[in-house]
Amino acid sequence: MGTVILLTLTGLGLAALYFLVASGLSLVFGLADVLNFAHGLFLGVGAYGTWWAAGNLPGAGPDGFGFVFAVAFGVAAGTLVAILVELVLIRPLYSRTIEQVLVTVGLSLAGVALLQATWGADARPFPRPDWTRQVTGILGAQVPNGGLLLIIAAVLVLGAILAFLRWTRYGLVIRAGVENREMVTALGIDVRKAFTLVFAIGGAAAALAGALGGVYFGTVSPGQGGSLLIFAFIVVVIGGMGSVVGSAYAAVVVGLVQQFVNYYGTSGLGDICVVGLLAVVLLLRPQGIAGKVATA
Amino acid sequence: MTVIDAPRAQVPDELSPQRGRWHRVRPFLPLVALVVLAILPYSTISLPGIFEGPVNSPGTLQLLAICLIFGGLAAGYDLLFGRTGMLSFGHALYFAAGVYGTDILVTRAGLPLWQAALLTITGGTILAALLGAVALRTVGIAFAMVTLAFAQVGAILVARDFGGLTGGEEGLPLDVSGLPAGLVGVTNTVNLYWLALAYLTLVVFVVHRVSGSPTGRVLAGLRDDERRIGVLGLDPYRYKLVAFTLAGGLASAGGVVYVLIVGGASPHITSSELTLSLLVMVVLGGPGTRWGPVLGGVLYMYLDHRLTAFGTSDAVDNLPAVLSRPLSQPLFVLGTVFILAVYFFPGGITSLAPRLSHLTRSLRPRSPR
Amino acid sequence: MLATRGLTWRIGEVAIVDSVYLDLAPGEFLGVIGPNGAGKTSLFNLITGLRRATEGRVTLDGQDIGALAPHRRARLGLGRTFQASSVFGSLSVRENVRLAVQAHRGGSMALWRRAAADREVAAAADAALDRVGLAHRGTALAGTLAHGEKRKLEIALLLAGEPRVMLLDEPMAGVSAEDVPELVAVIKSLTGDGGRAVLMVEHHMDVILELADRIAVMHHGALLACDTPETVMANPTVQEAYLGESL
Amino acid sequence: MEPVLSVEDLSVRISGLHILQGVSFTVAPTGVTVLLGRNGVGKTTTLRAIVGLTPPTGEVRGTIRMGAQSLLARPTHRLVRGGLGYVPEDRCVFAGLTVAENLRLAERRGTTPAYDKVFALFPELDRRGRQRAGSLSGGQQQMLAIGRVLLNDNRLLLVDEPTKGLAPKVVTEVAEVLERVAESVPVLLVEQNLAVVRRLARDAVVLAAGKVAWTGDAHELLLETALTKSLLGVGSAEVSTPSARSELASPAVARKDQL
Amino acid sequence: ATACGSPQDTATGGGDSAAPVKVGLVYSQSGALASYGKQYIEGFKAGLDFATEGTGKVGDRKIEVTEVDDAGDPAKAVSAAKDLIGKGTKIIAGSTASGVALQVAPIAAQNKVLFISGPAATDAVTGANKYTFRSGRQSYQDVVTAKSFIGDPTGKKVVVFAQDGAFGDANEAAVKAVIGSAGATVSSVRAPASATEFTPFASQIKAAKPDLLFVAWAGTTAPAMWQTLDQQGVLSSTTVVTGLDIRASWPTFGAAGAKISFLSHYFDGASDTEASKALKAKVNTIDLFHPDGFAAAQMVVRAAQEGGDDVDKMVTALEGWSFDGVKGKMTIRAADHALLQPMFQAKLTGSGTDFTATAQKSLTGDESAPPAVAMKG
Ligand SMILES: Nc1ncnc2c1ncn2[C@@H]1O[C@H](COP(=O)(O)OP(=O)(O)OP(=O)(O)O)[C@@H](O)[C@H]1O
Ligand SMILES: Nc1ncnc2c1ncn2[C@@H]1O[C@H](COP(=O)(O)OP(=O)(O)OP(=O)(O)O)[C@@H](O)[C@H]1O
Ligand SMILES: [Mg+2]
Ligand SMILES: [Mg+2]
Repeated sequence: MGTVILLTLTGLGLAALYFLVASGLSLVFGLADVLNFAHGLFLGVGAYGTWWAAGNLPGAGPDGFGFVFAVAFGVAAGTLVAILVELVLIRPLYSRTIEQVLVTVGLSLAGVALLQATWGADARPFPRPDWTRQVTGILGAQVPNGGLLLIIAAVLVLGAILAFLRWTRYGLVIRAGVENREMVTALGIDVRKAFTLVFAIGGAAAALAGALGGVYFGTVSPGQGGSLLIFAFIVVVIGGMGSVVGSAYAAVVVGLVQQFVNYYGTSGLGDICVVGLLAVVLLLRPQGIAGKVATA
Repeated sequence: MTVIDAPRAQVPDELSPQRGRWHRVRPFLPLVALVVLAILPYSTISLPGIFEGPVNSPGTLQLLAICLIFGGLAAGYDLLFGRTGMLSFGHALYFAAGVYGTDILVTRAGLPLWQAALLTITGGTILAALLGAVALRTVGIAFAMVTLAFAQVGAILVARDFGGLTGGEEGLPLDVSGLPAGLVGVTNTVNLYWLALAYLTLVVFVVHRVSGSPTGRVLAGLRDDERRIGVLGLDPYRYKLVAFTLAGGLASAGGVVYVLIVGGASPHITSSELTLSLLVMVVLGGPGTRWGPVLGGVLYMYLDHRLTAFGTSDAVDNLPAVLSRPLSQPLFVLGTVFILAVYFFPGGITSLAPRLSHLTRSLRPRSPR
Repeated sequence: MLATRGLTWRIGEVAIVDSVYLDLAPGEFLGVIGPNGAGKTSLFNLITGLRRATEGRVTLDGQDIGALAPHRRARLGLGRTFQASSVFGSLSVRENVRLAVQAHRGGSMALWRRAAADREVAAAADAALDRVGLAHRGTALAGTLAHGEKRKLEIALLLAGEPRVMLLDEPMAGVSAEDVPELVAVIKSLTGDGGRAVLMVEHHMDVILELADRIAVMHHGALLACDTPETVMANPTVQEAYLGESL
Repeated sequence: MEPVLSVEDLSVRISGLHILQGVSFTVAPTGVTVLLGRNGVGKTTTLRAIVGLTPPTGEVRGTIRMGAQSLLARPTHRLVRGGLGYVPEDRCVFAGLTVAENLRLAERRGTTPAYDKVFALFPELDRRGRQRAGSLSGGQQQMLAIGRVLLNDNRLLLVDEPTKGLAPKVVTEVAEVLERVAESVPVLLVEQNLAVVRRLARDAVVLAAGKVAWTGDAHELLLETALTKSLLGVGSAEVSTPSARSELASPAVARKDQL
Repeated sequence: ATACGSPQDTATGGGDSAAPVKVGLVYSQSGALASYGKQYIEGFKAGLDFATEGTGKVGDRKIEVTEVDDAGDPAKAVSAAKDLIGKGTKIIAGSTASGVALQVAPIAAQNKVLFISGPAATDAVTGANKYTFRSGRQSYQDVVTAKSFIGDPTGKKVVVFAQDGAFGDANEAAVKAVIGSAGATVSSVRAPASATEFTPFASQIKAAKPDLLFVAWAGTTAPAMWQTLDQQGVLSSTTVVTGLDIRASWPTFGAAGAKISFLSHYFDGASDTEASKALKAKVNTIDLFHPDGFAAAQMVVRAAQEGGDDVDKMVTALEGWSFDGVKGKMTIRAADHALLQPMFQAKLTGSGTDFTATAQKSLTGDESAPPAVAMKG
């Protein structure tokens, strides 16, 4: 019993991390129609931003309010980078998927290399409050607090994004702009702003994932974003591109499958199961769990 | 919603009438290029800065051989991407099947090379046909993701090192004791170079013939409007599967040659990054064109290998730290090159030629029609 | 020749096409009219297999084709055009038609033959282009054609397949006045030879009236009437549902 | 009267094609000005140049002014906010959004959207508010596209082939709507349906071979068979006399003058 | 110079007695293992200085070192090796990554040049062929050191926790051979190298109640793994042994560090030899892979001194050679070219970013010797 609860809660923690990475990816991917391979870079910037702030910024530190401040700094840095990337690199390339892939792949290579050139290839210990290293006993299971923190953050982020898309005018503009940018402008709306915003949100979510991922892993390293990205992509696709709720469901499924199969099956089977799940979902429902039905 | 935009409309050379005075000479240009490449190893010219040693030194030939292989791989991938409009993210799998298949059959099973090669290429083609048959039930991004998933399983299997077959993350050096003597040893690098050249020629020839064939015409149609092809009475699925299988077979053949050149298999080549780089090569060169992907592949691999030397060169070391640190990271330079390429050669390298000729024509007072 | 029996397509609870019974005799020209959203295009999609009917059957020469993929139906002699032009934009006009001819000649999987060397295909393609008056545009990229030219190219693609039953979805949409008579003549000539049947959706009434032997009226997915033009036009329900008040 | 829009020596090149070669005309401050011409002559290109939607590969020269203000080189969304309404040729409704969302998108800050007006004209849009626009039929989509623009006050409307592919009944409805709209806003209309042209248009501009071939009173144009024949390829006699077969139809149909 | 030549031309190493000795170093200057590479090259330079007494010369011949970056990619390493060999280089050293070492070794044998593998820990390099040597330790020596933590293994329960793949396989096999054959029951828990969540594995380990847990984990996920083992109470319930990585990783152990028994290849202060003093003078703080580079340089000098330009002579000169390295007495076993060397037990103390390792015990080269394998080629 204890094992099942432990696996479930830690699986949800993992799912929360996947969701945080995937939500931004899904927004940018599904709404701005950009396959953003540089998403891992935003993650890295968020993580290194937090790490740097905790060590160097007055007022910031590894504990209490200082830590919140450091995370805020990291998120701001990730957001800023995302906005710059959109403004400078992606903006001239809307509706040119392949060039976007090229640019974002290039960016992820160059960005990770830049992080490495600046702070080295090795993992650095991540500043974090002591309580995140502890565990909480829940029904006999020792659940890591870092994982619980991730779960709470993921739920908040999910709620915020949904509210934004559903109830704000920008949400509407974003959804329309995906289909036909030209026509949105022809209705008197500056669509470019909306897309910058999508990137900003995606970048912020990724940076937050980076910062909290740092707490969870205990370290930062330049390649961290990249290795999470492949599962985030899987989550996005299983969930249906552009559907943030779908990503949430998919993240939970992927996290739990991985956790349980790795425990009860042989190791490595968890990953294969997840990949197999992706293939099966796509073959049965190419638009993903919550994906919109394609129009004829 | 998310639609993969087919690469920029390019009429395959084969399908558009050729005009102008080059008409008669042009068909022979590739032959001339082939002959030049074939006799290149007899030259001792040094190109300082471009190659480490003279053109006929083993190091240079090895580098050129790798470049040629990737030129061929990119051309084969273009059959899928540029000519049929299928965005596969799992092409590395068939290449890796070629590399690991040959390596395992030679090293672990002790088969003679020709048998291993034959078995591997057959196996790789069958694998592509089987997985393609499943993956092609989806289209667009879903197809890209299913192919990615299959390739990822391949990567996991290689990394898991089942039965100690693949050597996991350490890779599997090729056992050369059973290989023909002409393929072993640094002095014989030239033979590997010729082998790579032969592979490239084969791929370009096959892709060229196929694109110019009735089937190639259907593939070009599929790229534009799949629904229309169906209504004309052709089964899109069948044609896509043929293209997928053929491209998979060509990739595994490339793997066979590659394992000989490098002398072993390593898990790098199973990664999705390799497929992405194939995509980059094709786009860098110009999708759907005859020479674009080849040029893209050669250039990419050249940069990939040479940038490590560039990063450690004195020129970079002497720069201030702000510049020299990033520049000594080959991946930083490579990534930056991608980005710049998109903005400065949209449409790929091959699109430079018409632009240049346009320029020269406008400079000349009266142009011959 | 072509018949539908209770053909129905539902999305959720809504019947987009509602129990349609149609019969098309060899050589017959059946016009389909109906308000926007009546389900005309959807009916075409069901007949050609781009959508699967939820109920009912489609038969061609008595054979049930309801389970066949679009290309199988096309092979049996069913050809169509699209309401929104769909031509192969990155191929030249001539290559577009050659592809259609080749498809018609049996899409063998020839990987090694030179496509351009096939004179018969080329001749058939040029003939089809000639017929719609696009011969002079043969080398242009289809994607760069003006709208009216694309419509002609669509018809050329259809012609190249020599279908026995042709489904035309608003061939005149967006075609300028000068070209209408020409296109009408082309369409008319289609029916001339050997028992070819046509099903055409069109909003240009005089074109329909000029060409159609019978007219079917669709409304809310169902067939309101299917009769000679005279009877249909006199039908008060049709007047009310479709034609509305005069300008 | 000062024209609301004046186009002078407009020249558009798109990827090497010289599509418009010095087009000049004006749009009167009231009523409908119709832009006529054969397929591919560049009518859509003209409208798109006015709202600043020429593709990035294109090049626009000349002057376009609305009042004293030059429109060239200003971003589309600014132009539209400044009171230039545009209904594109192929409708371009947002297929993934509901009808209501499509309309909501067109609302502008600082003005009250005229929903009553739009729903009075197109009750269908009210009823189908929650349907996804992509699943509307062609005609319904056209209504949505027009309705979207009518939500706001405009100084000039550009409407590209609004009756294309519509049933006669809807054509009539659309024509009526435009007629009423034109009472308050000037309209520059591209239209192939000469019956609609006759009913709505006051002035006409005819394009041929990338240039303006004729401008003047629309009715005058339609009356002169020789002129319409040479400019549009049809005689006005053919325009007003239905073909022999259509005599069979009811008078209501016959008067539709469908081409 | 002529512009024509034979395609099979390669420069032949000058028999000229004053010509420099060409040494090629193919190692990671960039990529994931760049910091290992950096230590290696610093060690190599210090070692060269030490072995040539500051002259950089062997006799009259200057040692000319060419460095090439392989970025951890075997394909690039093979290209670089071929290039070097083509230019007449007879001695190649480097290989930060095991994959590189395994693929360069056959090239050395095919072309009859000397190859001295670097930090790559894979056992498979030992006995790979006549021309391949190693200047670092191998996984087996790690495991023998681990064994020294449990005294008499008879009846003890040992669990190996390792990542999937060859590195994990090698460690598991070594533990079975070393500790299992000595009477312990060995079982294993394996996790995918890409895993980010370790709770399931920690639970499995805990359920097994081992007397000794041997952890073989490399990569950036290690800190998360340690934290999970700690949180789930594994570290406090049994003896946990693992290899001590480079200094930069020490702080990532956090509080868990004090609860782990480390086996160590080397850390600053583990030995007090002449060589270590010379090395420390150059690099201030000695790190894990400095000694490998240092030993490689010592071996290069020895090979050049005794062998001249004859590679077979170099091989003979190295086989069976004992020398005083940074770690202490090193011996190249003639049978399979294993490098017998001292190994260390260590404890980590400190907090924050400031940790120190202290030696608990050291094993001599013979004590930690791996079993001899047959020379494969
Ligand atoms: N994929 C779909 N999902 C939901 N509704 C659909 C779908 N396709 C069509 N419809 C609905 O079916 C009805 C019929 O559409 P269809 O396109 O067949 O009309 P049509 O008669 O061709 O109209 P038009 O003359 O305007 O082209 C419309 O109300 C449309 O909204
Ligand atoms: N993006 C483009 N690239 C190349 N050519 C174009 C482009 N847009 C338009 N053209 C060409 O410009 C010409 C005019 O096109 P336009 O769409 O303006 O004509 P139109 O008068 O609106 O025709 P229609 O009545 O068919 O709508 C056509 O020949 C068309 O092929
Ligand atoms: Mg329709
Ligand atoms: Mg137009």
